[in-house]
Amino acid sequence: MSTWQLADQVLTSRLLIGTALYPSLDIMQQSIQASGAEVVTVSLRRQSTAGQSFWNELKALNRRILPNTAGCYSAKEAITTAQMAREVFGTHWIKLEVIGDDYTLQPDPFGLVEAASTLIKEGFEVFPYCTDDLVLCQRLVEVGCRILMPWGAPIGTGKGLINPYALKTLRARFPELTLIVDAGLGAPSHAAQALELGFDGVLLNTAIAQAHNPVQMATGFKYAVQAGRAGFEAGIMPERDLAQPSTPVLGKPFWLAN
Amino acid sequence: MSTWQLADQVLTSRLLIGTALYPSLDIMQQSIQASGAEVVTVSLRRQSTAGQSFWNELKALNRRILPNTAGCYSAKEAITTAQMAREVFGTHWIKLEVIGDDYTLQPDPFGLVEAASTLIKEGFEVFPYCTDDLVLCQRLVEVGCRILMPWGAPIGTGKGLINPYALKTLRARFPELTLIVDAGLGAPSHAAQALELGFDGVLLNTAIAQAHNPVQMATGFKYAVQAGRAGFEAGIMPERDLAQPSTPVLGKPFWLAN
Amino acid sequence: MSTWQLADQVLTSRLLIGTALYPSLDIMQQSIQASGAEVVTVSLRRQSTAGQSFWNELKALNRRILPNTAGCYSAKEAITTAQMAREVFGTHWIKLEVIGDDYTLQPDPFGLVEAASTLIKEGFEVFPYCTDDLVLCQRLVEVGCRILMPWGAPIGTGKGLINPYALKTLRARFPELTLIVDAGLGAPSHAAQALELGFDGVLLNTAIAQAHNPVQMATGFKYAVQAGRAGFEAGIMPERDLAQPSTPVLGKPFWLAN
Amino acid sequence: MSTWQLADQVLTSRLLIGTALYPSLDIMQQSIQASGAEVVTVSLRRQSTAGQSFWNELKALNRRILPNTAGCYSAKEAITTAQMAREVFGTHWIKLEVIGDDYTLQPDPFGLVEAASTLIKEGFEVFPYCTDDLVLCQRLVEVGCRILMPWGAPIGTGKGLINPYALKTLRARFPELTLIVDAGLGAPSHAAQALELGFDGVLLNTAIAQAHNPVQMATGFKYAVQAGRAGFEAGIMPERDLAQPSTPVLGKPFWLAN
Amino acid sequence: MLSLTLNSQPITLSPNTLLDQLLAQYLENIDLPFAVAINGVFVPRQQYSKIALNQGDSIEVLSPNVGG
Amino acid sequence: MLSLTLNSQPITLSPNTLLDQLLAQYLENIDLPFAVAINGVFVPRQQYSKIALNQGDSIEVLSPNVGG
Amino acid sequence: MLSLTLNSQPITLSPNTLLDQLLAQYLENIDLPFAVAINGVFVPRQQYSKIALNQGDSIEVLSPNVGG
Amino acid sequence: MLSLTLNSQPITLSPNTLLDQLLAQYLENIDLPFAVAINGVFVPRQQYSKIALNQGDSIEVLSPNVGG
Repeated sequence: MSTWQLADQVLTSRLLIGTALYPSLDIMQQSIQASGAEVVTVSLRRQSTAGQSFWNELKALNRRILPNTAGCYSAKEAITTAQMAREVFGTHWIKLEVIGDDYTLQPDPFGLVEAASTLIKEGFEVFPYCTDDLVLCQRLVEVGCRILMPWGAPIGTGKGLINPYALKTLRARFPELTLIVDAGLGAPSHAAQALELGFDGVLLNTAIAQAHNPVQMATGFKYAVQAGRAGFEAGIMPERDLAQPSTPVLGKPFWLAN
Repeated sequence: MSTWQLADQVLTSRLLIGTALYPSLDIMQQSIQASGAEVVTVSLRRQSTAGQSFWNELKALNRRILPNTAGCYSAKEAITTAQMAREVFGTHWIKLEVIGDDYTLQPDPFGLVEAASTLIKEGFEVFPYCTDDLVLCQRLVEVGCRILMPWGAPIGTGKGLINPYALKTLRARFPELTLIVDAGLGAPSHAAQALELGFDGVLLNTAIAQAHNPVQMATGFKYAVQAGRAGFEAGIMPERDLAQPSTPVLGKPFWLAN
Repeated sequence: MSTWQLADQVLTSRLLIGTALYPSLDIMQQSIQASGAEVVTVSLRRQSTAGQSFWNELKALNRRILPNTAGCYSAKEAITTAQMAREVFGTHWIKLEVIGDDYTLQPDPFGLVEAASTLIKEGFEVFPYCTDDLVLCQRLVEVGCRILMPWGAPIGTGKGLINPYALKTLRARFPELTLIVDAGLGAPSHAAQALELGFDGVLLNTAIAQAHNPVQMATGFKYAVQAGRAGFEAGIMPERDLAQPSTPVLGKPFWLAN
Repeated sequence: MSTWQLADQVLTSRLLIGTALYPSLDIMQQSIQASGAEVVTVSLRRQSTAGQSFWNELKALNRRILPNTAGCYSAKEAITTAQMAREVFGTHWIKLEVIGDDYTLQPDPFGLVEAASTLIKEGFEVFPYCTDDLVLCQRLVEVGCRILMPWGAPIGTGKGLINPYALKTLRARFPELTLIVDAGLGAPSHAAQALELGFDGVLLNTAIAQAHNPVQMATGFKYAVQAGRAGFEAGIMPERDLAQPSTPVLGKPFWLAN
Repeated sequence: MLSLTLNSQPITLSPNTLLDQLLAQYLENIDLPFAVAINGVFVPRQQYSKIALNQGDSIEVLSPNVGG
Repeated sequence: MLSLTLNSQPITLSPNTLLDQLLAQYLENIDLPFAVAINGVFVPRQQYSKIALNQGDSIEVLSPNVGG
Repeated sequence: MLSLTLNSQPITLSPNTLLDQLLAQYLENIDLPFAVAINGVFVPRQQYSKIALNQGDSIEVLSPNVGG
Repeated sequence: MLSLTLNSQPITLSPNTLLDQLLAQYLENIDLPFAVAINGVFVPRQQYSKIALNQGDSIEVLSPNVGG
């Protein structure tokens, strides 16, 4: 399997996976193993017994860690959270979430650009969780983002890619950037579709963690990103409006000849 | 990887693959290998040099053979072709195609039922290439079909599943039958989607053979059916209309508390 | 407003409307008036008090009557019902329904062709409620149908056009036939879309009768068919992938010049 | 027909129409008449012979004028253009366009909020041409917008509503605001759909002006907004997954009884 | 006596009753148009006076009703 | 002599030629499995030696080929 | 003499020319409403007689046109 | 005595308590990495011994947790 470059890392898997919402830490651990993901997202919260067990599991998993700023509603909050995460996890990677709305949990374009600008100046590698808005993405690139993570659909809805047109536009306009679909995926086929559009990877959590069988679903998504990437690289046939036979018409017996 | 039952065979791969339209026999052979498919479709035509080379390759591949009746426009033609195929290939399996229209190459519901009825009485295991019409499928089942192969879209169009509602209805109404989506798939995500709907497998040709890189595309579809099947078995999350956070809200710092 | 030809009648409205499921006969009467429909569908049932009142209303409405064979599950039943309807209503028009499945209420292609063939020989003008299957439609035409009424979606689901590709194919392949979308429409925009595809009319019942306000919804559908037909005749712009300014770029002030 | 309130005006038609791209001024004039629109959009450009004729036609049409800031790429440009428009047209209404990208012609969320904020302080009634981004829309409301005009699709593409989910969210979250879909509509059914979602109106230009027959297409859109609004007010039936008969099952003859 | 059904209701008739006799008797208060089928076969109006009913006949008399 | 066609090619045969004689002659260099139909009707292998060809027969000999 | 532009066309004016003088001269045949911006800044009508033009000024005079 | 909050819990400290003293006391049983913010501002680890806490300070001590 070929490798790809995510920021300063060379990776094999194009699946990034969250650590929340699993029925148990044991199932989380098995799911992450099954997914093949080399990058896992985590958060910062006040200490708790659960946090202690999680930390032990996480160390044992030995994956690249991508801390998030989940729950932040302003640039200032997100910046503080990012700074704390850098110290705790020893990584300058940050999944930057600045939420603009309680119900859709959608990114706030304004706070996001402000926070990204500051964090990049402070040396962070910012993975902005953003909408599929082209102009927002341009601003993020202007302040230094090399990675963009537009949503497929609102977090946790499992709707898949609600606006493929916008995502195609992003891929066409930012051929050099690393583009990852983050949030909203529900089924392996959604992940495959994202990769087929030329996205470099997908990040998801709920669809695996809340499946009836998370470990098996993790396997499904592992294959899905391989399927979609292979499809993208191999060159998907253009859609046609008219049917075309696959079996040859030459050499047909006389009764098929007319 | 788990196995499944297709007629009298136990298989591992849920991908069935065609042998036509490849740039070369060598690429055909590599693509079939890469696809992991254990069943390949073939046709009967008048002898030709190309046919000789193909036959040699086919024997070497050592896959289960599913002959088709491609190009037949009537039950009578299809029945004769099926009888010849049984003798040539030494198999009672037949992919039954009775084409009803030159432009869409769509199955003829009327000729199909007639031919299926006759062939089943003659001991064939009929794999009918059919539309997604529920009543047609009921008729096919009534005359003895244990396998149905509804189209995803017209042959060679690459449109994917143009009527998922109809396919879902078929799966719901025929829980015990073997259902395979045949024709019209263009991208690995289409195959994954078919499997996620609970279909037992997919059969395709053009999407692989006419890709820029058929061998790699074959790999893509191999993963796609694994992805989709794992998703189906693992239980895909229901789609939600409202966003739901994955990262916990409990234990958030005070600045995220409101 | 221009007129069109439906069988032997010249009509103005392209909306055909059902008479069932209204909250009251009074609302039925007002809805039909508001809809502008000139053709209404009716059924045959055993006598009842409700039937008596309905008959009085129907006579007063003075619309062209299209009796149906709703509820028939075989060609024989449908033929008998059609013959009775011809005598009762004094019309050779018959909306031919041969249902093939209890759950989807979808047309039975096999029974439909059989019944249509017989009825046309007996002098009926057959309006077959059919699926969007091209080969079925060809058979109906071969036995003499001059009008086809493919479903948009299963009766009463309100899903709109679930397979526009199939409907477009029918329009392209039968340029001379009268094509009416029957069943499954839920919103005025669905009716407009059907007309925009070049369909000659739509027939619906549930979407109006079961609206919160049936009379107003009837008005909505009246406008919808006018909207869609005007769009079709006026020539809908082709969809483009790239944005194009409407306001001219020539004569822009210097600050807009770059 | 009922009336509605747009800013300080009471209107009858829910269609707002552009004045560009028509084959001739004469056809523009007839199209606007046919559309029933009471509000027309115009621009400011350097004087030209064409401008003189247009101005004469426009005065004769006697419609409410909504000047735009088309072509502006910054808040500053848009503000100057708006100020000039107010003086020229004698209206404080302004369709605020701040374009963020040359290819998609999509609104720039950042410049838009900045310009809207300034213009509202200067007494303008701002009609912002915006994306369907909820957080952007919240910001526009915070700076004083009482009207929002999210796009359906990029200008001139004719794709219709590419993200109905986002538009539904806007309607649900801003029940009191005036919401108008601006740009991207291609067919009357698109306009009907927007109104059915509860949008207060639609603004369009290309779909009418570039139709084969603009005058007839204008009629189509006139009916489409009436159709969609009636549908919205009348209460569209919920979509169902299972078919439901419209014709009664009670009183069926014995041969339909099973 | 003959046993038969009219719209699924059991009725008894004397032998040799004609269809129009039955209809006259059973439909006297009905002001609706109707059509008749016997044993699932349509019987045109002109034949009412020529058809004698038989033991076990299943008679349907149908009239206009709402429909979609 | 008989005139008939083999895979749409006109051929002539002496009367009373059996199918297996024709096949032996025409397919001698072919190493492919095949099946035969005469006038659109399948002829099982076991009957090759029993079937005499007739004037105007249309013979198809088909072998494996690529297919979708 | 001053060099400036009017709607991107170079023009020359004597020093101390006021905006309304320029407009009177250049727009005499125009029967269209218009508005003016200098160097990208809107100039209200009431100020035309008070504004002296400067070297390098970029003057825009805009009028109604079609728009979407 | 000073009143302040640690992870939203009210605590009291003697004046001039340094941050590292507080942390030593409150986190003695914790084997998790953590980071600290005071009044919403991140405090790097190297400054723990230099920072004196003030009346009303709101101290957050955060550690790894699950996240999406």
